[in-house]
Amino acid sequence: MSMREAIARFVEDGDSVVLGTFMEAKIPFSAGHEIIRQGKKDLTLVAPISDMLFDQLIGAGCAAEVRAAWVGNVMMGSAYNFRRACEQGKPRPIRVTDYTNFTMALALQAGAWGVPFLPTLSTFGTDLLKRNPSLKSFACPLTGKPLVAVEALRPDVAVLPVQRCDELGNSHSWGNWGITLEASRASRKVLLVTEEVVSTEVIRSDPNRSWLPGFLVAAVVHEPWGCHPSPVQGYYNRDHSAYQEYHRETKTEEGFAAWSKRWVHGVRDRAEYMEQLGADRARSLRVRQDAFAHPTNFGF
Amino acid sequence: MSMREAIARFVEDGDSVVLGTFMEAKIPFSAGHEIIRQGKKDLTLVAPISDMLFDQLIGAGCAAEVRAAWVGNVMMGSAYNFRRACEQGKPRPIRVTDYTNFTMALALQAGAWGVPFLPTLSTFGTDLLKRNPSLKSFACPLTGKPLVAVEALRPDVAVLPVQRCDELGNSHSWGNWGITLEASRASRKVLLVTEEVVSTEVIRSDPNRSWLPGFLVAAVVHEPWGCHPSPVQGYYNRDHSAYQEYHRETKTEEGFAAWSKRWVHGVRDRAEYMEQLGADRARSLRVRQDAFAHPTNFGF
Amino acid sequence: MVVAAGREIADGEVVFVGMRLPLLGFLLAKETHAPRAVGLYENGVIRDLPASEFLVTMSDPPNVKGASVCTDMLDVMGLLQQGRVHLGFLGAAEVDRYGNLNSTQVRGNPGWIRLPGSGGACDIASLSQRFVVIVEHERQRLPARVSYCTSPGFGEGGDWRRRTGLPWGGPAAVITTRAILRFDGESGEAYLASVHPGSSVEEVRWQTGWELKVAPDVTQTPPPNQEELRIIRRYDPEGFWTS
Amino acid sequence: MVVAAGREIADGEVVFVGMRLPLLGFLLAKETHAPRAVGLYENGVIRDLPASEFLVTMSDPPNVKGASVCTDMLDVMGLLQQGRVHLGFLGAAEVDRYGNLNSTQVRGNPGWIRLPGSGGACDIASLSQRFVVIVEHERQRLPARVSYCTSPGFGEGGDWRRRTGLPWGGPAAVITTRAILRFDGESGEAYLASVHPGSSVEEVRWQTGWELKVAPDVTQTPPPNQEELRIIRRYDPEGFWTS
Repeated sequence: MSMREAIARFVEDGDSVVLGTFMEAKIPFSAGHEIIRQGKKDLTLVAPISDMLFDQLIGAGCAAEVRAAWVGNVMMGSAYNFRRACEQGKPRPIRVTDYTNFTMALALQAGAWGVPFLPTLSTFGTDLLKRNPSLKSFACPLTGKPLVAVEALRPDVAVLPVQRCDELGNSHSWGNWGITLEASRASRKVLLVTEEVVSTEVIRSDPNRSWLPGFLVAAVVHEPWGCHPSPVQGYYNRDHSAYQEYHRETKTEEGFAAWSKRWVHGVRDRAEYMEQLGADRARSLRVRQDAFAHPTNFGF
Repeated sequence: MSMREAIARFVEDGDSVVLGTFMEAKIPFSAGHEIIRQGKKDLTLVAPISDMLFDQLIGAGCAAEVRAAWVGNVMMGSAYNFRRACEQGKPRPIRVTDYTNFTMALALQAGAWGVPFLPTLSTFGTDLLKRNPSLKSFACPLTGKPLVAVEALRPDVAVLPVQRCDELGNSHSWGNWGITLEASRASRKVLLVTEEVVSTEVIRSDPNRSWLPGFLVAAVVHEPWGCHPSPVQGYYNRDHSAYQEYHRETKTEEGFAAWSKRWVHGVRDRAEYMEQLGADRARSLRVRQDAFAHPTNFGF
Repeated sequence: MVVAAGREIADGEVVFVGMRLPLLGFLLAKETHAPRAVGLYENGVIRDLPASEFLVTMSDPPNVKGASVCTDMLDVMGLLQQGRVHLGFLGAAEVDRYGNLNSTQVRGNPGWIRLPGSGGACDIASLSQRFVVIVEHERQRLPARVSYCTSPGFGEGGDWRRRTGLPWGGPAAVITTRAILRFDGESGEAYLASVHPGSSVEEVRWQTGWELKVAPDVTQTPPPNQEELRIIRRYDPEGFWTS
Repeated sequence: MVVAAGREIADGEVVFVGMRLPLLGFLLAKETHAPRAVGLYENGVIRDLPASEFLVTMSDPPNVKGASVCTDMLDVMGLLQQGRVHLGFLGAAEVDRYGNLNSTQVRGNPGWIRLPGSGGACDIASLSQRFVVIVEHERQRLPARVSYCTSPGFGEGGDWRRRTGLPWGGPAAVITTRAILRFDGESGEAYLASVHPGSSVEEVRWQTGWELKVAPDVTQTPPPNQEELRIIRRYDPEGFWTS
């Protein structure tokens, strides 16, 4: 399925959408850009951090709410669209529900396990606990001691990049997991964005690297370079300069409009985005030295 | 470290010990047999199921309590020492605290996460909930609806078999996980029993297959065939006949004494046990056809 | 029983398979009317392809090799608790009028006989969308009330599950060596739905520990056909589970 | 600041490293006095070997390759909540008299300036055995009381953490561009422990938003030696974090 079709069919106005579950790696930028091109509205954006992708969706006016632990540009610090939306209501006001990384992960794990909450010791004494209505202190039913209940999140859609995947949605992913496992189980629909399509036999050859049963997957989008400028282990590296350029170019609304015109609205899809980026720059991000995992025998 | 030294140093009378976290695979029989030889007393045995290992420890009089979801011989059904201990107090009475597989996993996950309990919807309306004091119903602090609180378990020792491991306790494990991940984090001490010792570079070549940081490991025991008659994926298959023989031979206390004399007290260690088993039988259990995982590139 | 178990599975369903007869029923269903059914195992294995060899336990290496996913128990149990599992199969030492199961202890002479316990049975009975029980049909195994409730059926009947804290689920059928019982949607009480060839309504009622109601349209269970028998022999060539 | 951060790490400790200066401090400690220290990252990476290349983020491929373990956030946060993490490093926009941190919003002119938020900072401040703050030393960044408490220090002082529900932990030091502050064990209030070369007690007190107490034995922070500078240059060759 093309990214255009997947976003059109599976992301509706008003949905809550998880984007950026692997932390700074494997961020589904191409899915985010397609959401912007299709002008989706009133989304609730969910992730611990999304690096600069949330800032782009906020700047495009797609988001009504952000549920996150950190919104910005990891390399550069604050991001300007997020600040403009919070401080000046531009291009539209947004609600911000502040989590911590851990409480975001627990909220999704509660959703994944089908329980209304999970308990934690984190956030006591903070303004996060006071202001986020999804965090509530209560007395432990066994010890009587105080705990914080983190309310379950059940997002409508999770967009999850993987390195390789079969047509049925069975996939392999490697590198740091972040909150991907719980997000995949907690969400009503999962869109997989894969660098490569492989045979089912490849996936079945290593069931421990296969992390999500195909029956939970709504659609598979084959989208090479779908995560640029974030990295995909074994495929391409992080394009640090893209984060610096974005920071420099989006200080003003006009700057963001120009940036969007060039990288989002000015291209039809990820293939055109990569043309825009140029073959030399892509080549410079490619894996320079392979490093294969030691062989593992599943025989019997 | 030898199994003898590891059990002598790290398992004390009265400890709670997790054995058999991978369900029917990778059960640390050699560790159990060493516990019997050293005459450890008053242990609390913890696992969802242990296949027939718990029955052996109970028959040897090592256990004061069992916290489990299922105790028996998976292939054959009931196990006789467990029945004798429960029904006749022989060789000594034991307390049995009945869990379900899920509540056992949650109890250890609560221990792993450092919270006093985790909530579930399972066990409502059952006699397990009435009789196991570690399960308690309570009202959800957010919805007011009933939930069951599963009290955290923090066992003293977990004995966890792996396929390969370095000298520092960094290891690779593959196949079904059962409750291994949570048991490894919940327990105060982890003893790894490994089929093979490899270099640290092998482990670092595949950090996603590496599942337990070495700083949580108290000791590494290199013990080939340490799990026989249970299987180790990629190394040897399940010796079904051993489970049938055990079932046939341990119907009476005398029968269990004879079995123990031959397989536990009559051998000094796992090497002698394997001599007793015979090279032909071992050979018949070896992997007949290799099946290697598809290559995975961690390069950049 | 294997064939009847297989017929309970609809195509595309997610099924907690277990071992022994239900596993064979699952494999049979996959090869006939339910090719897209997916099997979950409590040890963490998720498969959509049958194992290439006979299995004694769910953790046997042939069940791991070629699995779709190898994960942990909490993960599959979490999917169960979320309501994503359509069907679970369970055995038991006792099943009662409301489909409650006992696999923990039964009355002996004297005292109690200790059984292995729940394993995952209680979780599956609590949390799957529906479950099917497989049991030998003898009077003492189908008492009016289980002597220990390991796994909840419809409890005391009616809306007991919801009142007790179980938001959905319950038994859909009891497949015995003599018959198939199903459950009344209102009262939660078991009734006789079909009788296997070679048995009779009278025999089934005599071998049941309460006044078993009989469906007005009670039928004979269709016997296995040749194709079904062939498939079963392939997966259990030595008749380990089916002889 | 990097060197001072590195000196806070004892050998064999498990450390939530973060990025930027603390990461460099961690690498420095590993190569000098704390070779057996282990680094945890919130994204799920656990490393006992430095990455072979310069890192901008903790999820950069060089941080994954050669890691000891690649796991998920809940796993490392679970170890943190269990009390297994000795030390965490944090930055902040504001740090106050009791070591409370603000990284969510600060007063602007007019209204509020929105900052990125907690990330894992609140979790690390809540749950590590001790934490160390790294901050630029300017009067408006060290107010008497943070305008928003993102990450708990000693709250209002005394036994506030235990009363509030935090069973252990708290700030051990604030490393600034001018000085090192430490905390009184009873009152939980920060005091001046050492002044960096080039600064003075008076300047530090002037640049602090409350009446900063001064240790009777206040010293000068020892400057980095040649070896330490060499190691820092190796890991941050272009001075991205340290220029």
